[in-house]
Amino acid sequence: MPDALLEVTNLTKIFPGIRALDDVKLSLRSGEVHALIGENGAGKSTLVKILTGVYIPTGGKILLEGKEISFKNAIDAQQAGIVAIHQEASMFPELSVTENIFMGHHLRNPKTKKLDWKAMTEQTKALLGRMQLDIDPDTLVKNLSVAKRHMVEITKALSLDAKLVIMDEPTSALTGREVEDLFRIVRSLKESGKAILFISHKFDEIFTICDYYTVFRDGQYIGEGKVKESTEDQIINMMIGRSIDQLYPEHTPVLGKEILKVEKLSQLGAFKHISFTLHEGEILGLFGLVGAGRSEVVRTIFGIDKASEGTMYLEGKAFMPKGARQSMHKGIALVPEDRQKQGLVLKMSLTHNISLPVLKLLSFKGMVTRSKAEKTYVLEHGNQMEIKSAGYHVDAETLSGGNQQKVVLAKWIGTKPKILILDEPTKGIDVATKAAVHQFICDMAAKGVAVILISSELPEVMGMSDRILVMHEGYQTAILDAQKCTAETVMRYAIATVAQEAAHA
Amino acid sequence: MADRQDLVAKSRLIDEMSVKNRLIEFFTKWEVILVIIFTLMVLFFSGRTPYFLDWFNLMNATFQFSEKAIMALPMIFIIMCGDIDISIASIIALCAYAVGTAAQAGASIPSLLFISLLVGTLAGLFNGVMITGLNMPAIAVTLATQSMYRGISIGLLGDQARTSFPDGFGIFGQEFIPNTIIPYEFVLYLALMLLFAFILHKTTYGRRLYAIGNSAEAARFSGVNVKLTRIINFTVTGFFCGLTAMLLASRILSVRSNIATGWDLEIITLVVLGGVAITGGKGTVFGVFVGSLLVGYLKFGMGLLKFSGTLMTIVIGSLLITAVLLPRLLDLYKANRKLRLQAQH
Amino acid sequence: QGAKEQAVKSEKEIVILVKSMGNAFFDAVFKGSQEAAAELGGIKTTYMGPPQATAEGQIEIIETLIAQRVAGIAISANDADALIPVTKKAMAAGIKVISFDSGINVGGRIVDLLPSNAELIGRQQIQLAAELTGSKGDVAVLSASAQATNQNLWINWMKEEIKDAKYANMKLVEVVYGDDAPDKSYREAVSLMQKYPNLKAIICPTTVGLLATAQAVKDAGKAGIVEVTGLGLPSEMKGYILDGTCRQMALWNPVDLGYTSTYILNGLIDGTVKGAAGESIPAGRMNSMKVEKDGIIFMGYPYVFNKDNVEQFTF
Amino acid sequence: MLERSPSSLLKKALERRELTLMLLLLVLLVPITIRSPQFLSGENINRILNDMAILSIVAIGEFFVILSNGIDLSVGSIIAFTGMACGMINESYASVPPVVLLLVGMGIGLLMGLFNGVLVAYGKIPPIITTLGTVNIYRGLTFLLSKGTWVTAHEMSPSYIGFPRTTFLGLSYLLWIAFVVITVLYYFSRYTRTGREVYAIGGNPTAAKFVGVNENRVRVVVFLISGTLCGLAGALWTARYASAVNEMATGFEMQAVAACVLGGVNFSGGAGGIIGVVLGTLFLGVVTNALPVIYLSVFWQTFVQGLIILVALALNTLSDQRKSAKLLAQRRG
Ligand SMILES: Nc1ncnc2c1ncn2[C@@H]1O[C@H](COP(=O)(O)OP(=O)(O)OP(=O)(O)O)[C@@H](O)[C@H]1O
Ligand SMILES: Nc1ncnc2c1ncn2[C@@H]1O[C@H](COP(=O)(O)OP(=O)(O)OP(=O)(O)O)[C@@H](O)[C@H]1O
Ligand SMILES: [Mg+2]
Ligand SMILES: [Mg+2]
Repeated sequence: MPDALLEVTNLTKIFPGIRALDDVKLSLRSGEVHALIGENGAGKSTLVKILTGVYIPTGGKILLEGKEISFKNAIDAQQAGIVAIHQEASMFPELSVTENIFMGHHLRNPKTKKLDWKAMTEQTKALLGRMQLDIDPDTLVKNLSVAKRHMVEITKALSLDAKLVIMDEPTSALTGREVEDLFRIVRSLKESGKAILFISHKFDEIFTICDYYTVFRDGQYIGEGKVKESTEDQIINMMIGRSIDQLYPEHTPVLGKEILKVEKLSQLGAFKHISFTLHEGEILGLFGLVGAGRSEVVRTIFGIDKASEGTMYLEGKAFMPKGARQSMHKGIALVPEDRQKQGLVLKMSLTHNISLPVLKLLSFKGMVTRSKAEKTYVLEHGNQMEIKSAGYHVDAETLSGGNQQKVVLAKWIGTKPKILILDEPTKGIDVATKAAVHQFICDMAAKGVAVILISSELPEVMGMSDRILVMHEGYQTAILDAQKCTAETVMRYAIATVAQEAAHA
Repeated sequence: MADRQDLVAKSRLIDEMSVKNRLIEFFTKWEVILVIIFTLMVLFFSGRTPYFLDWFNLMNATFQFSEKAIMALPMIFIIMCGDIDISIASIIALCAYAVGTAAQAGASIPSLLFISLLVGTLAGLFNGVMITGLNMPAIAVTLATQSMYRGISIGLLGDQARTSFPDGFGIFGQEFIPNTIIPYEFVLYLALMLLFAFILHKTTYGRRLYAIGNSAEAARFSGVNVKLTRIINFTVTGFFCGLTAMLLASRILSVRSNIATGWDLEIITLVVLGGVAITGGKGTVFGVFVGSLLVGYLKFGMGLLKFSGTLMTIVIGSLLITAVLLPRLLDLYKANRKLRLQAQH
Repeated sequence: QGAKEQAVKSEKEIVILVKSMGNAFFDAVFKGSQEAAAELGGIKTTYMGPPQATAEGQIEIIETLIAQRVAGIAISANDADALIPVTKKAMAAGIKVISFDSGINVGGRIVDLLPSNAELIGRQQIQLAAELTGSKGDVAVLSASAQATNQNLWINWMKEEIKDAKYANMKLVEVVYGDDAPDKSYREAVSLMQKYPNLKAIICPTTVGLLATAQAVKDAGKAGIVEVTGLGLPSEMKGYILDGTCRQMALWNPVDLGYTSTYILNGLIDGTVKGAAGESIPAGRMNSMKVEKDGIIFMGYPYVFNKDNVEQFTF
Repeated sequence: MLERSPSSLLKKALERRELTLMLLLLVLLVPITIRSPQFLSGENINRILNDMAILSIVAIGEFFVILSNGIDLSVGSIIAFTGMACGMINESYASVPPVVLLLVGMGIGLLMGLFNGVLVAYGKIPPIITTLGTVNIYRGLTFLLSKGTWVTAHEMSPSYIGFPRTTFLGLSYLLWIAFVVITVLYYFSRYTRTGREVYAIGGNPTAAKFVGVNENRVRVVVFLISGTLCGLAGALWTARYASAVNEMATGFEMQAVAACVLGGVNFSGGAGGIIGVVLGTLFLGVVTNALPVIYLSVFWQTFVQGLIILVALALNTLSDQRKSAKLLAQRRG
């Protein structure tokens, strides 16, 4: 490859106990969108962190425009022309949008070295304009919705004049229009001759936007190719060594009795008048654009937040949990959306994480822990999820994103819930695991568990649910029968073109 | 069930895999380092003064640190959850005031104990409710209540002292178990230490403390009642302030408003020196036990050698820093070595 | 080890235990003790004190002294009662305990060497202020901490003295506390001047408070308008006495205090005296000290310092 | 220095916690002035400002440390050591000009801050533990330096003692120094990269690493600032109170922290401003100075101070929570 912009060879990165990258290679050309593909824990994010100077590699060579480079920190990488949008949010919530964009490379008056806020605000306005984002540069980031935060992060990467832009799962917090916006930006970057390294678990995105791909598996280089000349099956085969059935599992709902009834549930500033019923064995999809307030609805049902209005009936009895503990006792489980902050205690071992919700059951009189019972329990449920780790004694923080998600799932299966609420359970999960999760959801439903499934991926919601509750800006716009509606209908309710009246009725 | 057996076998395998790891970990563990430092200290002082290794003196010296060591126990819980309480010395003063005043009015010993525990518990509860109820940082709230509680005892007591106590009141803080050289206070401390060790390491409550300390939000999503737990911690600490106030009043038989001044930081030092992470989520009761003995006997030994108080503060300050720095340096060394070994593969 | 013990025993060790380290007054006390030890021979005298002026700090030190079986301890106490249990323990272990300067209550020591009679000190303070102000106007007291035993005793006598008819035009308006911290004392002095426009004098029965008050009055440009007096060390107050901010103040001689304490302890250790009421204890150049009721010994009258004599003193 | 139009500046201020504090301060002043009208006299205000000048200098240093998600408990001890050192130098070499003493104080403070900073940044010891250790060490060193003795007024040179009292344009040098410190560090916090990086480190250390902020350097810098300011404060302290004693400024860290707490500085780092800290200091100053004036028994002052801090803190928090709830509601419509 003559005109390679970036050439990575023999790259190795070792963490205590694990070889995250083992002798991998990668080559990138300018004006190309290059997909980096691999299952969870394959080492993609690790490579990104090396390229951006966050980690120092154990061995190997990185050539940028033919010159060997080694970064000591992120600034080195930026100055060399590499910027990244990281998988984990990296914003400063207490600072303004302008400042978030310019942190690390504030503009200064060349003579006095004084920071030039005026110029920075101007540039931010221009950048946001280019992204067609309606955000005041002076707003504090903590006051933005998650999607907007993500768009700001992308804007930030663009504010740097980069040769290579790395996007590590940039769409996992975006939906619909924003993904479109992002692709528009990617295309314009490509046209201006930049290289883009694009990491995603979503094949439709890869096939839409990428030109070339490289596949890693277990920290090793497997192969590469042109996207146009490959099929999804081929790539999946490279990724996991076998092909998988990507169709959603067959699920014929056997509805039991009504288990949950929600009436006019509201929370000030978050959502209003949500009403639905849920039956045993049913899968209720909850769809909406990011920021529609779905997470808040399920948080309230689970008792994390307080409702400001409305009633709930659990198996016919009025029910308003004061905390997660209460709802757990009543048989509700919630797999939260943010696995790092809400799902896991990162600095605790997998064992202790998985047993945390059921500690009481694994103890003597609910007070004194029994480590043998705990171990047995953890093995039983952990192995079911095929977690890839150095053992159950390692801290959860050392796992890759996808594997962390599996730990969260394992943690909640054991609570034997009657109602299982899943908030974005497949976010950042590779195809193989995703299929497993889908199968698992259906199995649960088949056992009579009532499931509420939040997902920002429309096909997933369509494919998995029996009914779909659609939300827009905190309002419930429709409850649709999944068998009888089309993706377009759902989307229309989600962006509320047909639903304005309904919302305000 | 056949696979249940299989699972148990597997779990044993996991254990064995980590045995080697654990051995390596062992000698770089905080507690072990503390024990080594402690031993060195004992050797040093025994060599320098004939009065150190004397059973009566060693036991008698426990009077000087038992109360602080007792307070360090509930403080472990607070720090374990990532909180801090810098009002404890003031709560002790407040309880001591109540004890002294009630004693002057002729209250019996059991009712004095009750009053002291009640006042302490209420003060601790107030801290806990303010912190969790309004979601304010513990250090800021207890900074304010530090002045408030101390202020109440100053306001009520002014320049007066309470010095009349019922007969036999001195038992808790001054006396030895009959026919032995073991102070009641120290026995009480040992018993409480074991109790706290059991709660922290063997009960679900203890496990939840670790979870909260590492990630309060994740704990909340896992059904841990974080607010309640934190309130309980502060309340329990208040309760123990009441107990400590009784012991202290009994030991010195005089209550003034400036009693126990400066204990907050000393007690926090014991906890931190004992290896409890100030950010929460890490530490053991055993570590704090060794840390408390270490500081207690270090002060005693230095006193015997007529070190000035000044030099003692320097030594204890340096010890705190070294004790935290040392395992880190060892960790660094270990990690580097491991990396090198792996790279050679 | 036996030999070591012997060596320790052969020389009588006595400890001067003071309120806190780093106070020039006590440094002078210790000088007196050393002087006496040199005269007596066979005595090793040690100077100790907690880093902060608390009873608990003193208790810790006394416990280690018990462990070493020192021969005697002379204490200036941070709390008249709190030390009693531990000094009782010390005395039970055969250690002779006396208090000086700031006393321990009966039961916690054998004798209490008062630098002077509390009544005399208290009354004299008012008299000094009256002389300076012509017995007119408001006066205020700036004390050490609200817990200080000796200061509180003196202040009570000040309140007693000012009731006399000859002070009809003089009013004691307030007692404030500077906690023996220069900044706090300074601040309290400033707010006294602000609060009482008719303030004519501030009495500070504590050396730190006196220093800070003199500076505060000087800064406010009120030297001569607001008189400053109290108890202070001549070596420290020299500047203010010479420039007229503090025209007169009183104090007893700390060197004598240490000297006498050491003589008394020596007698108690040797068993030549018992410390019983009515007894006379020989005390070298101080002649003899008479033990009164409750084991109290008065040393003498406070000495008044002014610009004519202040430069003669080294403590 | 102001770049925005005054009106937008006002709007900005309105959004901030500082406003709550300003209102509280006014509310507090009403009963005080009714009780004692001369409280608001120019002379008295000048006095309070002078009284608070040293605290404001130290509180600003503390502010940067707290902003980086740390805490500096050693400030009182650094003040004591530098104050003692300056006093002793002045005693032995009376001819050394006061300005040089201030510089010496700052130099020593800088070294002590450096020690703190290096332990925190490179030793990876949490700030609270590092400074819990050094608060003892530095205090002990003060004793060793002075051998327990004091430096008193007549041992110091009149020029040194007079320095903080000298006035220029009606204000004392002490106030001018505090004013310069506030201005320079305000500029630092708003208009320099390092200043902003402190916010970044405190707000989200991981994200800061991603954008290339050198965390260790910033951590050292905040302790350097705190140490240097304490050194300056120590040199001024000795001159202002005309004495250097070993226990000076004991517990001063609590006042500095209290000023930051009142000023709305976020304890988990990343949020807060110097204006708030200055207001917080003033607030403390008014409270401490007003209590005796309104004839509150000296014995109850400690209690009232604590109560007021707690109330201010609670109001601050509540208004903050209300504001964010309102914002959320606005966002959803
Ligand atoms: N800081 C760390 N310490 C120890 N191990 C780590 C660390 N970071 C990553 N790893 C390990 O390195 C491997 C690669 O992780 P990485 O995050 O690069 O995976 P990934 O390909 O990005 O996966 P995902 O799709 O789930 O995000 C994983 O096994 C992970 O557990
Ligand atoms: N202005 C804000 N201030 C604080 N937190 C916010 C704000 N906006 C959103 N959040 C938090 O971010 C998270 C996601 O909020 P969002 O409104 O995007 O939820 P959503 O509609 O459920 O979307 P998704 O299901 O994709 O997470 C929630 O936990 C919410 O509390
Ligand atoms: Mg990843
Ligand atoms: Mg959500």
